[in-house]
Amino acid sequence: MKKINKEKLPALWERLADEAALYLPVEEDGVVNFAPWKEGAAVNLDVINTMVPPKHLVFPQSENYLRFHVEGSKLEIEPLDVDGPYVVFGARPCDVAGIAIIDKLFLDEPCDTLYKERRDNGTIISLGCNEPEETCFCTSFDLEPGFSPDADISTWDLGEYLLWEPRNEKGQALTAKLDDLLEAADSGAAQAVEKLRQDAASREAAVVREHGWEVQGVKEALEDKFDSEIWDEIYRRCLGCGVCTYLCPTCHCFDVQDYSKGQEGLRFRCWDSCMFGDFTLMAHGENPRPTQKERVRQRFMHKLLYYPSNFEVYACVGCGRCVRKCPVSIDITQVIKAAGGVE
Amino acid sequence: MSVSAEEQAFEPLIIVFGCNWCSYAGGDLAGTSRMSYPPNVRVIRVPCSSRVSPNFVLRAFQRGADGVLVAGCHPGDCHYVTGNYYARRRLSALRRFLEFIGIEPERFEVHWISGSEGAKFAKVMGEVTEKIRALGPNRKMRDVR
Amino acid sequence: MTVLNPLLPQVAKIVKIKAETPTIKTYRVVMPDGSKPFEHIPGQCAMISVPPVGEALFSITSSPTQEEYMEFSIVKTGSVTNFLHEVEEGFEIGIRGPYGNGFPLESFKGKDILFIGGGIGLAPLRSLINYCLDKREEFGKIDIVYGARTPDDMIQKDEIFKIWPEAPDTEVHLTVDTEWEGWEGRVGFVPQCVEEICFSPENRIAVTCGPPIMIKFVLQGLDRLGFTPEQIVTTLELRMKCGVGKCGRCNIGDKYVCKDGPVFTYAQLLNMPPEY
Amino acid sequence: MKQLNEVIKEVAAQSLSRGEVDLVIGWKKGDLWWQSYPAFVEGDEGVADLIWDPFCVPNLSRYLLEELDDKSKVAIFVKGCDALGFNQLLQDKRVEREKVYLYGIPCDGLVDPRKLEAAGHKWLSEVRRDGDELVLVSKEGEQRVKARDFMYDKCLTCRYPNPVTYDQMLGEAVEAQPQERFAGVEELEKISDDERFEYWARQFSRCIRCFACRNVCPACSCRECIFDIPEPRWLGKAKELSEDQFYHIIRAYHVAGRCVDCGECTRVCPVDLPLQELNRKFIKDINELYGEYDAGVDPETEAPLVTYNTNDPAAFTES
Repeated sequence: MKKINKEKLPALWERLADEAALYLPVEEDGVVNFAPWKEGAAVNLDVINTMVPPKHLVFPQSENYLRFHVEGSKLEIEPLDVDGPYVVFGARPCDVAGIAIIDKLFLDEPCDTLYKERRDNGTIISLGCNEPEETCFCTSFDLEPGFSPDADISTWDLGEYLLWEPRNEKGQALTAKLDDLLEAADSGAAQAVEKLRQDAASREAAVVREHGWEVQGVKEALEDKFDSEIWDEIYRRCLGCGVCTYLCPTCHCFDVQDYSKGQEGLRFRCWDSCMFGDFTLMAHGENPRPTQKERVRQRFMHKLLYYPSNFEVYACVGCGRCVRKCPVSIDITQVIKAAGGVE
Repeated sequence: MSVSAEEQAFEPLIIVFGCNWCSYAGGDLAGTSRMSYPPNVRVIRVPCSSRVSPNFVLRAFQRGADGVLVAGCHPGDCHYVTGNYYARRRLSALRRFLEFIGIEPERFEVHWISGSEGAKFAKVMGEVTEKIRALGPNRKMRDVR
Repeated sequence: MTVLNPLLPQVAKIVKIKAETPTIKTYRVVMPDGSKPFEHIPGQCAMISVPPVGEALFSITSSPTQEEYMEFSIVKTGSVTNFLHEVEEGFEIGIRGPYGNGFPLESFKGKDILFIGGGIGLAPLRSLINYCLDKREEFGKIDIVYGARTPDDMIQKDEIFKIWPEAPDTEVHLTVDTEWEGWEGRVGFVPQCVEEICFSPENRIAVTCGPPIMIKFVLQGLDRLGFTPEQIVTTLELRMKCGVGKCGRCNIGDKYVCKDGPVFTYAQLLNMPPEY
Repeated sequence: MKQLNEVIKEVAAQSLSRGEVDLVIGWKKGDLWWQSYPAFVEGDEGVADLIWDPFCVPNLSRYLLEELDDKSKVAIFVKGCDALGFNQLLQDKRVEREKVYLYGIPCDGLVDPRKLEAAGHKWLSEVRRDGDELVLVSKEGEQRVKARDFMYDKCLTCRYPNPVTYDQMLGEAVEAQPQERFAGVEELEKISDDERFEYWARQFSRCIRCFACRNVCPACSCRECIFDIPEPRWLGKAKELSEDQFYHIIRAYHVAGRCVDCGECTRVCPVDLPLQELNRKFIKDINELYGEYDAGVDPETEAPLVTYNTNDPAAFTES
């Protein structure tokens, strides 16, 4: 394990930015989001949830993947390159877990090569959480607030120092390049990390227990809930906006669209939301999910039943963004409670 | 002050939404009377100045217009009696709003030009073109793809 | 070997367009070198692109045994199809596929097959019908029930009137919804027709495709005739964007129509949420 | 406040039991202290859940668009801003007045949980209003803070705390203490075009196009929104600055003259875009050019951009 004095972080970022495009939580107009690092950027490592999760770095909100040229009846199609290497610094364990979850879908056969290439180009440096937010419930999903097993490098904030541990070859390769900035951690470091992890997890688990936000058995409980009345109640106040889906670290639905300028044009894929009425609207006007009820049900069933059925993992990491940001407080913990898992 | 090659060679592109009943006819008259006006101007015929939706204006800027001009009948002379009175309010609100977003107000103009004012049409087009030329290329709402 | 982006279409060419009905045309498609775009199983689909309008998924109507080209019967109904209805022969499109599971051919072998189609619903069935006829010895008796609103709305008229009725051990039963001048055949809806003919479920598979309302009544009729849900096969259509089970909109429960479907047995559908 | 919390339960129970309405839409409490969300009560069982607290911010009138379809009469609670929004729906002919029963709630400002959190007031169990103060309840005990310090910005400029329309008023009218509402717009007007452009470009580029600002707006009630129509697709779905600009300019323009200044767009924005300032720019300009107009105050008047005077001034040089 290594460590770095927090005063040296700007030097570290500068070096990382030389290696690859560096994204980290930056505060601008009072909002903290993952943004490219530049000198003087107001990096904020205290915020737990950036407003938008770093999902967009592996799965951009819109992504051009081919250029076409149309001339009369002639068509030319040329694939476009994916952006080069990048580093994500300071991703929280829940957000990293979100990426690991959508990996399962995109890397599943047939492999989504666009996603894979972008994913392979990135190195993720996680930052463990010391304290939970009021809306945190990652422990419900067997995640650890203080540790991210899916990151390439894990770091922990110990006040004066950031502890640094590469977790795989990619992480080791990057760490090797930063040798002069990192120093060996002392013998107590591993113990300190262990304590941080345990404290963070137990604190959050207590909150989860208090609210009844545990998810054990929810998948099984939802298996016969397609026609349940739980949906009658929860969907009614839904405004049909895409806040929950677009801020979710695991939502991954997309649309494919063309943009043209005369004979030239681009095809791109972009985020789409199952909350929108036109998401499943067919060309001839029929819609298998005609009202917000079916759409809300789809969103929660997808996260808590369909995704785990297909990939053996819930498509929720308990980051709490939907809990915090839904304009009318439709929140997944309410569905979890209403579904009623096994005690 | 250094001027880039692009700016030196800058020829503004101006989209004019011209009312079918007056300004478009005014443009025709300018043409048939052999009054010249700058080739920078591309006229799109609309049934009335009140037909000009803000969507049209923004799309013109997105797709490369350096200036947008709406040309309609003089107030009181609308073919549909009141269309341009509505347009006056709506386009006024739009013009101030575009300025609030940061787009120089000179880039969005409204003029009343009747079917008999061929000379005025040519003169306005000339003036607008020069004004936009002086402002330089517009990049503020341009779709860069 | 580099794996290709599954969303990336290849350029192909429409070499022949046949107007079937006022709103349906059949397009014959080959690659620029004149070859067939790719191999497929009956019931599978392909994504067709017409930049800058977009992409849409269509079932492949030609049989895999057709080695020269691929065909699609397309109804004019949305932006992509409206555009396709305007183009002429020689027009280039993007194509990618094949997508979906296709019909479970193995389980059909040695059995009698009853095809039940309505309107454009013949498109996916046609792929399988021609496949069966080309491999005639592998299947038992073939019955084709096909209906449309009027005789003018029927597609593949050459095949339904001439070629298929003459195929060995094959019967074609055509019906139109209402009386029509010059129509001497059966009148009535497809589900009625199926029940009237009273097909026996004995060693028979029923394969159906058509408008949802037709399918609903066909299923009821087949049930009355004694067909079990395992003997009934249908193919579904939902809005799709990727074709490879990623974009997230064509799911019914945990199944994706583009990947796990579009062909499902009625038995499978009964175990899925009714969201189609 | 405690009283009102009881009153709303009583009136809802009464209206339902007498069969005067089929549905009462109010607010209920979630697990977390700031969660007060729309509740739909059709029988006795839900009445006890109804609450009124400093977080009852969602405007309930928008739900009438859906709920009135299959019901003969629906009751909703309206605060001052909600009543303006309701009137706007009436003016736009999207709801029928006689199918709605309005319980008016005089509102002296709602609390922005993020302001409390920013000041370190977290992990609370309850927040109560007591006169000019908020009582913050947590495991450690109670704490009192000045209410006005933690109100939503939009409430600080509120000019209509008392509903302008209602069938039954619950509680005593409160006094409006509005701060100047155009201060933000004026600040931006002072800077240069380029600086303003930079400012808005930075804001808009944060937009994730979730459409919450549109969907929450009582003036955005079109049956089919122009942004959703696939052909012609005016708003491209790509995340591009020019598309973001298009979206926000057109959204604000579409409600110009009809925006009731309730500020819900700003509140619901998940990425903190100051959207109300856009709407207020239109309000300010329309007031200056065509006379003072408060959308939602009187549903019988014509909105300023759907009418004219022959001698109107213009914001361009007329020749």
